[in-house]
Amino acid sequence: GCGGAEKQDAASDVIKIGVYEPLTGTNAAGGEMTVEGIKLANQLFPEVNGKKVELVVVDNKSEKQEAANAVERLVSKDKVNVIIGSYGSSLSMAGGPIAMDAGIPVIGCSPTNPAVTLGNDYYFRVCFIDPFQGTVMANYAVEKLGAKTAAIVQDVQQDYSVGLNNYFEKAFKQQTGNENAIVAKVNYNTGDKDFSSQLTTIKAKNPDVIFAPGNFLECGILVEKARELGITCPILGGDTWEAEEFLSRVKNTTGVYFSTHFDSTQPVTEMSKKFMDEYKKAYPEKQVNAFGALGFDAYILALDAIQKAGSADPKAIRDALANVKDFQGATGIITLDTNGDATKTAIIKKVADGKFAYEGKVDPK
Amino acid sequence: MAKNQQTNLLETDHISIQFGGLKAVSDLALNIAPKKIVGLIGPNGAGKTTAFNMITGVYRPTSGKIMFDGHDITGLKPNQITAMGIARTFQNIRLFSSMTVLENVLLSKHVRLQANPLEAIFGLPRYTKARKRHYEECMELLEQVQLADLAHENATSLPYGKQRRLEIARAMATQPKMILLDEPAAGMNPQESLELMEFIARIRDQFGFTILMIEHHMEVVMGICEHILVLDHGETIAQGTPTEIQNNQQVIEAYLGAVDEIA
Amino acid sequence: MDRERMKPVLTLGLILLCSIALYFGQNYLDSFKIRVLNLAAIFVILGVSMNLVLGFTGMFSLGHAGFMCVGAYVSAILTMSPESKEMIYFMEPIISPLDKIHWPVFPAIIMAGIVAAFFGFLIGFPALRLRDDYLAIATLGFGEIIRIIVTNTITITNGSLGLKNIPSIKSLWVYWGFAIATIWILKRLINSSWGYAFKAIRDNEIAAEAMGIDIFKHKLLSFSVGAFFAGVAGALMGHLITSVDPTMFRFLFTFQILLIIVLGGLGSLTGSVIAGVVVTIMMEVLRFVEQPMNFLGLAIPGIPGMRMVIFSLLLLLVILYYRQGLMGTREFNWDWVLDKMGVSRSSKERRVGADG
Amino acid sequence: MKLLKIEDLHVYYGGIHALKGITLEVPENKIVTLVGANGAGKSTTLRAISSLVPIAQGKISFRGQDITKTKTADIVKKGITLVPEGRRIFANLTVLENIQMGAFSRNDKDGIKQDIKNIYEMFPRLKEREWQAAGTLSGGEQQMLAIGRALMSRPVLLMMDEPSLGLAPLLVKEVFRIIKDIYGKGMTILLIEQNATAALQAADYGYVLETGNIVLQGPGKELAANDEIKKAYLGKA
Amino acid sequence: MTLEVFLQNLANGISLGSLYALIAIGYTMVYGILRLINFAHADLLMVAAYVSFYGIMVFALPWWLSFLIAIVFTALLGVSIEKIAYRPLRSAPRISVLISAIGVSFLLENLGIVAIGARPKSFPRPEEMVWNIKIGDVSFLSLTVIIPVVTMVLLVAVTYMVNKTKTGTAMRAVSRDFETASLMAIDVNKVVSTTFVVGSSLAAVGGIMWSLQYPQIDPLMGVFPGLKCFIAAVMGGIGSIPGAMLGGFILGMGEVFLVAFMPELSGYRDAFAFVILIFILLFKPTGILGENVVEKV
Ligand SMILES: Nc1ncnc2c1ncn2[C@@H]1O[C@H](COP(=O)(O)OP(=O)(O)OP(=O)(O)O)[C@@H](O)[C@H]1O
Ligand SMILES: Nc1ncnc2c1ncn2[C@@H]1O[C@H](COP(=O)(O)OP(=O)(O)OP(=O)(O)O)[C@@H](O)[C@H]1O
Ligand SMILES: [Mg+2]
Ligand SMILES: [Mg+2]
Repeated sequence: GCGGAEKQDAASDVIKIGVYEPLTGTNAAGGEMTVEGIKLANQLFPEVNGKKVELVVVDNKSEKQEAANAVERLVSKDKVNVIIGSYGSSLSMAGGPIAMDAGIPVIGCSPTNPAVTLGNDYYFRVCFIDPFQGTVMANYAVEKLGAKTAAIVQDVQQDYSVGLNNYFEKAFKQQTGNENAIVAKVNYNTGDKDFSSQLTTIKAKNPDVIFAPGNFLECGILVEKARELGITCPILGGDTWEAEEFLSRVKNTTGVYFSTHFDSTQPVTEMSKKFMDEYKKAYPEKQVNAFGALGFDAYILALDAIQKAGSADPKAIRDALANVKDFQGATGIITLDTNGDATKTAIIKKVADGKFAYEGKVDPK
Repeated sequence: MAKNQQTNLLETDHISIQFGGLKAVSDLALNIAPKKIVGLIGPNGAGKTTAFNMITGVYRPTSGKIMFDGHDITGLKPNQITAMGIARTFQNIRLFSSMTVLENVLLSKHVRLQANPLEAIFGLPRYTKARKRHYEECMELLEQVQLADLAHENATSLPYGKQRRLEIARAMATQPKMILLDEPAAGMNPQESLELMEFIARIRDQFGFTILMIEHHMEVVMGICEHILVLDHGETIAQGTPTEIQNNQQVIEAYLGAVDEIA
Repeated sequence: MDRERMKPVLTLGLILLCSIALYFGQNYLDSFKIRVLNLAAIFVILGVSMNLVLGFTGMFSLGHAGFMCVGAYVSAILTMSPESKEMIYFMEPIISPLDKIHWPVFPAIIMAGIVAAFFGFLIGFPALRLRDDYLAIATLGFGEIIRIIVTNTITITNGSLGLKNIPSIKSLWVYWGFAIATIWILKRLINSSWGYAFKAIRDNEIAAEAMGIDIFKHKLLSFSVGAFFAGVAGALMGHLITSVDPTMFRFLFTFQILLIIVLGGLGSLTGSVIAGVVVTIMMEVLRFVEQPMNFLGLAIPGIPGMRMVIFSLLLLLVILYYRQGLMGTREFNWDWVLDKMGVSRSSKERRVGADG
Repeated sequence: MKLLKIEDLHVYYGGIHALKGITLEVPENKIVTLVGANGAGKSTTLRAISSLVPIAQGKISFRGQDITKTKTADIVKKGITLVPEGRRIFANLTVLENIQMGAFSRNDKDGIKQDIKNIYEMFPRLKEREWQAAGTLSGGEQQMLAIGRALMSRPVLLMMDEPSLGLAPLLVKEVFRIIKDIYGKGMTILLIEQNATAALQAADYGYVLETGNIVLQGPGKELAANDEIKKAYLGKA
Repeated sequence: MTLEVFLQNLANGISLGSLYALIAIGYTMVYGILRLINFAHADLLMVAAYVSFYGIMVFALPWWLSFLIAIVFTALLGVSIEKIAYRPLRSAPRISVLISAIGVSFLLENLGIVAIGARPKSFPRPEEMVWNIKIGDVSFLSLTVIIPVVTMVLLVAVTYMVNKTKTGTAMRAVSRDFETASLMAIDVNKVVSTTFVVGSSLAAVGGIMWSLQYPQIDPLMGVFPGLKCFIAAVMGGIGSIPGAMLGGFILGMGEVFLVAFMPELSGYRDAFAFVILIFILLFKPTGILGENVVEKV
């Protein structure tokens, strides 16, 4: 419509990065952490190609139709050059097609569902995806923890949890060579807080390990409860566990392992160190978390692509993103594959002495 | 079928109903010939309204059988009974508050409508014709009951007496054979009661309805009922012509009280 | 000209005006505005259909989101290409014959409505015996049950992973076409003998039954029709966003629709239409309160959630000071418009319309 | 001394001007009755006294005290009790509980007990139904309950809105007997009745209302003999 | 199922059931008087949790004092909500009041997000209250015993108040008919306020117990227990206090044993809550102990 010309003018000296994240509603906590990381990166790197970078952050209320509106608004009203988002794969899937139609590239921070980037040339992400993560944990359980049987706890409402469990189950059966290696599989729903009966069921089956990826909120209570019930076997999870809320629940327990994107004690890259330091400065009362780091990476990756493209043209940025190789991010060294998914090293962490501690790492094949 | 069953429009074959330990109506045997005006009286709590509720299907009798127009209607739902030709009014007025006078009456035609909603939505002739006919019938009915000039007023904004009359008109619009009136004169002053009495007599003569009414205003009951049945504690204690009832000692003791100045 | 003869002409004129508006909208608005308007159309359909059940028939039903869910999935599964399905159902493949089905969009949307109506019928059978709050919680429960079943039947719905690559529809014509058709059909229904029966049930169930209305049948009819349009709206929502998943249809969504119909006025289709559009647009307009602002040289950082705070406050103000909602039980009608414009009535009409 | 005094009372329901300047007086220990056609504003007058409808203009005083702005509950405590039109019993409380509710403002346990006994004597039917949910009582039984409940507050001024509505003839007589009885015990009564003949016979003084105005007043017997009234309300030409 | 597993499940069930019951009683109280589904009740849980949290963590108050302050604060908030958002609508259709309640609920939740952020906080567990108990192979938290006791005590207290005290009788009268109640010399506003004081305090206790049991608190934390406990209240017959207790236990036990006996159906747990509810309503349309509202024709 009218007024566009004016905006175009403005665009010449400003580069706009749109951010759509859930800041209210059920996913608000995840969105908030991600945005903290993005804002931190923006403070550190406020310019690219000599132009000021402006963040346009919009809330998607944890609702799909709002996510779609948000992206549409970013592309057609705010005329952003590149978009970052969103926590929650289903929200990303709502935004993806719109950005693709408009020819604006999107960088996801933590949506790990493979379907997000499938068939969408404009969607990239800085995290690894469920198949990789699930397999990593299955291998770890069998090889390092010597597990022969496992129990699975999944949040049936979370695509993340369901997806990860699916790949874990396949890999675990394959590794142990035992079709019946999964001795129990129990479910719950997002928002549940009572897991006592699920865990009692598992306890009766006495598995060697429990795999329970899901929101840190539910899982913190779940792990704590498991220990209260006297379940002593190792409990494994995914990257969402790396949050202070989770840690505060499981501080006093041992045998809690999860895969994640980076570790502060073993900085993989220079950027990791920088991120750690700056994060502590910016948010002294908060724990460093993976979502913040991924948000941070999404932003610096976007800047890198803009720089490489030498222009703010979305198409050029997209092409630059498609060729990202060995990018030094805070969460590790990122290479984007043909789908736009990051292949990078997974870190395994455990809980020890009331902290997250480095346990090992698994490189992509 | 025995012959006498055809001569009576409504027959209740010793119906009873119990609420918990309370036998609200026992062994009620009502036999009402067509086109009669019959009164049902008795002390408060005698079971009169309950008898109405059994006949109109609101309650199902614990025992006994109700025959109407040669059919067994025991246990049918209220709407089915209405469809068969019994309409009623309520002790406490129950008009449709959001609707106009005309719409209240028009609604009673719904049960006679032979069409489906799709025909209505797309305005097919079977529906529109029937609707037009119903509209005319209702206007005519309102004309008859002298409510036509209020047709587009909101029903519940009418004065009390007219609401009562509207309730009767609404019952009439379902094209019943029989109408049950539950205390139609309640809340009316003697002058209004008189007018109502004339009105009821008139619609019986004009439309050939059979009427069964509950009423505590003796001047109304004695004035128009041809036959009266008296209930007390659910039992039938007397029945007969108004004169017989007025002189029945048991009825005087239980219900009327000694003759005095009030009536 | 005689008023009665003027009305159809005016209606035709209005439709023409709408068409022109749609034409210009489609061609001159940016895609963001079009998307918001399309979403508004969906909320209009949801609003008027829920109003039929709640406002006109007086059934306190909160299962709307469940029926939307059914509609969204039916249309999505019917219209997605077999290749897409193979790609999306990567955990467990979709059962046959659903894997091969590939319908055009239009019949799929209608089918979505039919299946949702069927669910409405099935659910209504036990639920409509209940009343008031009990009906509310039972229907809310059925809505959630539908959603939870959808979450757990992975071989049909792909579970929590949801579906994507649903054929996209962008045109204002489609969404508003469906919306206008819905309004028209419901208006016709409400003004018919059945509509009066619904209102009679709402006003006084006992009297309605005594007037020969089969309460259960009519409630079931209203409920199923409501479910039908909820299904259609769900299907459209799927085509607007091009992906669906079960968490979209939580009961909180039903509350949003409830807010719309109460703001518009229970028992007024016009109100639901206006409120549906206003609320959808307002939610977008209010975004500015969450953006960082420069207010008199004072930099205010963006506060997420502000939009919802303001929305809740507005809602409370309306309900406290304007409890009838925007329209009460009034409807848009030409008499009112013509009165305002000073077109006089013929004497016969004046008598008939004296209540207005 | 005048127990209750109303001066120039105006009440509106939205746009409807229901009372258009009512002025009336209720002397102590007398029966006063309001008669008039349906919708004349009789009930509205009583509701205004009980402060159940907003008073637009005018003044109500009780024992010389202005009670125009007093809350309903306090008016009851001052001794004015209303038996509302349409009975308004608490449907889901038992008969006994309903009666006890009437004595809410009282604290004398023994007195209450005695009064309940008196009420049961007055209406033996209520005693029989003591434990029944009041909502399932017949119309007449509910009316007895409503009167009994009102008496439990030991009012100074008892206002009754159509107490004979829906009662069997025997009970109508009974109600009038009770009214006289209560009156005999020193209570003042303000009565509305459709059964105008009986009311005017029983009353010391009567007011005739017509669409929100008082059009006629006088001693009860006098009004009962008035030709105009006979024609309009009594069904006798 | 071995005996230990059974006993463990029983302990789990009692603990969850009594927590549901505790919150359901508050719902039922308010509903019983105003016929209003007080959606804001769920958010009062959240408010109480945050006040306790700030009391302990920020102001370093002893936990019992923080809890007390939280209860008082929540009660005041509940009363104010009634005054501002429900009282003006007393003569309005019930749906308007319901919408107002939803509005208040949205407002509290979003104010929470705006003011304290969406990220959950870890609720402190005072050691005097929470410790682990182990009997044989069955292990559970002390809360499993404390919560039922608290619930029972409050249940008895509230039942006594409603049935035996004058205020209680007034509450029951008010719940039927405001106007007639005022004709009985009952100060309706005071009675309703009292109801909200009691109901909101129950919400506060419920919120604190909930946070002790599941010690993560966030602005939306009330939504889930709110819905579940409302279901429990309806199951038992909303308006009936023993009903709420019964409903809470049926729901809690039912959920625990469903998962225990049929782990493969654990994903249907929430659906299960509704299934029992609907099943009960079909046989008893007003809940197990709900009164049959008879409308006499
Ligand atoms: N649903 C019910 N449950 C329990 N008891 C009932 C029910 N309905 C009616 N009753 C009882 O049955 C008896 C008869 O009531 P009914 O309403 O038929 O009286 P009635 O003759 O119409 O009296 P009135 O003239 O006062 O209206 C009463 O004692 C009443 O309490
Ligand atoms: N709640 C209300 N809302 C609107 N109008 C009302 C309301 N209550 C009464 N009115 C109107 O006020 C006027 C007086 O009513 P009121 O009830 O006082 O009459 P009444 O003399 O007691 O008649 P009745 O003999 O029918 O009891 C009537 O026109 C009536 O329609
Ligand atoms: Mg009766
Ligand atoms: Mg009156």
